[in-house]
Amino acid sequence: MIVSEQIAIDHGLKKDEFKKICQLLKRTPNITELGIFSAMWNEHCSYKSSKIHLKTLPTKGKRVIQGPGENAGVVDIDDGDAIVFKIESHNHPSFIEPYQGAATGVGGIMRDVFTMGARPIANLNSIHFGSPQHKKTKNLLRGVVHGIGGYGNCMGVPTIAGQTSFDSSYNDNILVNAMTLGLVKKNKIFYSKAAGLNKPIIYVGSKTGRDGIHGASMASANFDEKIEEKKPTVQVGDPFTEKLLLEACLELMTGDSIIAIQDMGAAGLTSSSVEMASKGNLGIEINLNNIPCRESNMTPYEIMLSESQERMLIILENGKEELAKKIFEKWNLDFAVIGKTTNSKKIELFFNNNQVASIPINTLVENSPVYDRKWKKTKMPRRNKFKKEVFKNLKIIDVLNKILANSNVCSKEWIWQQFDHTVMGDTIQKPGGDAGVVRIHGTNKAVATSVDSSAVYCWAHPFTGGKQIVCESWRNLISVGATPIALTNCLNFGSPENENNMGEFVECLQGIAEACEYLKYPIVSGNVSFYNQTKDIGIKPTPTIGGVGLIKNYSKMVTMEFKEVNSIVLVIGKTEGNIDQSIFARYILDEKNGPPPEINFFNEKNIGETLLKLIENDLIKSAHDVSLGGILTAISKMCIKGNKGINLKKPKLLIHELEYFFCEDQGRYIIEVHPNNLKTIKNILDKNAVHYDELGTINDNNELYFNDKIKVAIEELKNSNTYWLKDYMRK
Amino acid sequence: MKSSVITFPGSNCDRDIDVALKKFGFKNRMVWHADVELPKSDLVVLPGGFSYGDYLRCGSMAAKTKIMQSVINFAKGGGLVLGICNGFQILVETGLVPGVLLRNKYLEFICKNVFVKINNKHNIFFKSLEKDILEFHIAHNEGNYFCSKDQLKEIEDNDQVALYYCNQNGDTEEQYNPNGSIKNIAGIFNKEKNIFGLMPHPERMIDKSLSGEDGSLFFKNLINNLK
Amino acid sequence: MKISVVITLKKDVLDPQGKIIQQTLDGMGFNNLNEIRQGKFFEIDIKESDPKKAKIQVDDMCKKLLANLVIENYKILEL
Amino acid sequence: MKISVVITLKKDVLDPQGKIIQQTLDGMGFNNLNEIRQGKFFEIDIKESDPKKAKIQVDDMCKKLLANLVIENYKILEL
Ligand SMILES: Nc1ncnc2c1ncn2[C@@H]1O[C@H](COP(=O)(O)OP(=O)(O)O)[C@@H](O)[C@H]1O
Ligand SMILES: [Mg+2]
Repeated sequence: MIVSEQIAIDHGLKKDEFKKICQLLKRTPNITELGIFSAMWNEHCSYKSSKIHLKTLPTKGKRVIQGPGENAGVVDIDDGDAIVFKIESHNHPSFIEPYQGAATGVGGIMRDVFTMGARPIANLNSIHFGSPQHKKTKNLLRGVVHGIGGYGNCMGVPTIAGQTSFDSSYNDNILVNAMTLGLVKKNKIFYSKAAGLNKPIIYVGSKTGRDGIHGASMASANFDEKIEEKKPTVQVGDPFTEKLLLEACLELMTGDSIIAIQDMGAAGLTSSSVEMASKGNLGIEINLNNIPCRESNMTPYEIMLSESQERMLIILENGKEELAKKIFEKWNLDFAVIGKTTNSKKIELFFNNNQVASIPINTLVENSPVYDRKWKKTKMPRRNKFKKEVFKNLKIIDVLNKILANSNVCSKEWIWQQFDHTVMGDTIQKPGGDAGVVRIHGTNKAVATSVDSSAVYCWAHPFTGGKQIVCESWRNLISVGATPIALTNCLNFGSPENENNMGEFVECLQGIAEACEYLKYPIVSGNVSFYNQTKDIGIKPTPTIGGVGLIKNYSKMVTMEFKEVNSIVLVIGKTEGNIDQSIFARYILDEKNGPPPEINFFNEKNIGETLLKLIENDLIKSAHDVSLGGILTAISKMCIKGNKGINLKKPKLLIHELEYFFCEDQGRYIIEVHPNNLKTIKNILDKNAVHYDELGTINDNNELYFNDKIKVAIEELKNSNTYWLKDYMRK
Repeated sequence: MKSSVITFPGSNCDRDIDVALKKFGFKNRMVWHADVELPKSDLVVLPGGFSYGDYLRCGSMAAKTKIMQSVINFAKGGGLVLGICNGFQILVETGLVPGVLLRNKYLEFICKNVFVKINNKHNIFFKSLEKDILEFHIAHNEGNYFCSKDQLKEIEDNDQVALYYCNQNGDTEEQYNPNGSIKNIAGIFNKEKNIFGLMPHPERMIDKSLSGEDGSLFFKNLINNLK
Repeated sequence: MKISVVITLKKDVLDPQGKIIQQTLDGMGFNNLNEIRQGKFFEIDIKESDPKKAKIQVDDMCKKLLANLVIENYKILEL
Repeated sequence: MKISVVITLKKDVLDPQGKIIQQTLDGMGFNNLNEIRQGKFFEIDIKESDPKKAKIQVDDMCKKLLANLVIENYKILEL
């Protein structure tokens, strides 16, 4: 077939890009080559719109073993152990086929982690849906939850944390981000860099079918009415085969047969082979007739672009083929030697004894387009002045019940109960707390992890929002007693070709970078997902942070439920009463404008580190960071989980009690302390210049009192908090 | 005491049960599904997980493996067999214990703590266990126990129900039934009570840092009864 | 040749999937349903050109693996 | 009246279940199988005596809930 400009455009390439390809090749590409270029040059693989901005992120730290640039990031957790982790998006496929889209998202991220030699020990996910009233939301939510569970549960990896939100900006473009943590010995990490000439390249896992051809391009295409036509690109996951692939790969990895290994993810065989060759500065030769295919008559084009799941590419040491083959056959997986490394610095493909493609690797990688897109700054919105009258008709208990039942605040138990969160026998903090925690098997150590995003804040002011999510992630780890180590990020935005959306991206990233720098909380891996929109309207900017922290002695881990009657409850960090963009303002007062809460890096760091010190000294009985819904929401959740009541007194301050209890000022935690320790704790807080308010005492009558007068049963709060989602889904 | 845990392709609680058995004094061996011989054992455990992906029907394909033929012979000769979760589903598919396990009532996978009441202590699994009600943990998609009326009568007449789902006081009302099981049944014996299948995972309850410790009671008691 | 098999739950066996699907359809406005039962369908492509022989084999597969006769019935279809 | 529906995966869509079932059957000695594909079967009992109208409704159910047309085909059977 003669490749025309139109065919190139149909592949999602721009006219200029097609011209550049012809120039680089000094000829017109054939259809297979065009397919390869379109896959490698699209946004998803080339990062053409984000590259220059991603370079500004802090990625180094004393525990960082591997930063961005590999299948996943790696951090040191002492004693020769390391944690491999990464987050990835699977947004568009999940909208088209929620079960399979979400399932293959989970499968894909696990492969990224075990490719590096790590056994997955925890999964997380961050999922965002349209308004609950929207007609598609319920089925999408059900499908996504079943898909995540269907894959993760079958793999036997606990799903220990996550995040779920609803916002009408996701009505026609849901977000499904999946994250995995794996455990590896520091000296047994595997990388994707090819090395050595004439080394055998092997293909293992499932057979190649016509799944998801052009899936990677789809992830970068605008979502519009033509979606129907793009349907057949959805892949079907096979978690059972992935489980076998995991065990087989780990078995092969115990020896020294592997030079390089790479999973086949987006753009399948194309991107995996090109990336391995590129990193090793080598060429690669593949005989496509050797690829195990599921369907007959597959063309080179289809084979190269297939996104069939559960496949890996491995470069072996010479002479190890038989050994490897034995292992993969034992696990009933396909195995084939498909080519070798060369010194041509080209990717050369053969089919039926003909060369069907020959492309210099550097044209696909280094010479791929890079864009410095136009972007617009977002102004800081004006603060709202709320008249005191608006508070008058509001009863605090009603407000509290309403907020607890809000779709974004309510308990997500219905979701995480469908995820096996206890398999592997090391989960010591399950979903529903500030962070999930798993022990490092057979040691006293544990890792804590959480995923966070705040699309509303990022939408109101991207720069502030970017700072905020990093701080929130950091707080969630500290709340369970973990020292934050590093993070991964999934950047979900609208079209980079739209100045506003691009501006949101750039400024969120600046905020993220500043926060990471200040908190010494580096970024070790991540993923960018653009074009999240329907027609011309982008989603609210939704960068997601996946944080990982270390607990050196897990007996010191803290949980959020109130523990003991007569304990004193404090809030640490200063409450100013800024309610703009709080759930209280947006949902109760119906005021959607205004600036998000500010971040003060000094306080953030100081308070967090002070709290860690208190935890270290066994002075904290429970802790919970204050986030969506403010102090009262945080305290109610601690009461509900601990089945305890509390007598609350509002400190004598000038601000209104609704502002005090529901504002979302940043950098605050609720802590429970034993009365005998109160003095010591106050001393430490004073010495470290950490502001605190004493809020009240835990009681044993299961009621929440304000100033000894107004009261509400914890049972009532619990019902408000837990029933909404179950009712919504089961009705 | 010697135990053997069978690993099928797709088993994923095999390590967990191995850890638990060893913790309470068993000398455990892992047995690969393709093996034909069962090592000499005092107890054989079929672990949880998704053998063969849970495709077709849970446990259906594991039930046809060669090693299962050895397990069936072992069980029929009076050997002690414990099937946990997927292991229970495999037992049901081989016919070693009666009934079937259907999808959970709301078609939702359920992972949470539940209480179970021990129905019958005249057997090696529960003899002398000090508690009557245990806090266990479930994690399954197909734990909805079902059998015909006649079968149910037979099961009850032979005292084959091992565990009922209940609340912490041992009440077995429908509301404490997590998955729709007939009569709140959580575990079943064969007639001779040397084969025991249950949906809950006692191996996930062996440490106070985990979801609870009642699994420890179960395993400690079992090894004592075996001695 | 290709042979199709339908496997259905026996009448007195509870069908949680069918029930939920019925409820969902009802919620979507299909409220004139008496009952929905879900079953399985297999298309078996077998290297055997004699339909009789093929059927005997498929029958055997159903008995030995595809159906659980405690709760299910099967039917070999001529489509 | 009762209407039956068969839902099958589209041609090029992976059927992990069918694959493993085939392997298992092979291991059990059924080694002349080319392929097995698994699908779903629904028996719908609907309060509607006009077969045409009933079929139109069932068709609608398939499109809206029972089948995911992204990866599946459906067929309304006359059994
Ligand atoms: N937002 C980001 N922040 C930091 N690193 C990123 C980000 N997005 C992508 N990267 C890095 O770019 C590399 C390529 O990412 P990606 O294409 O998503 O990986 P994969 O090929 O495994 O799917 C990875 O090393 C990843 O960590
Ligand atoms: Mg990768």
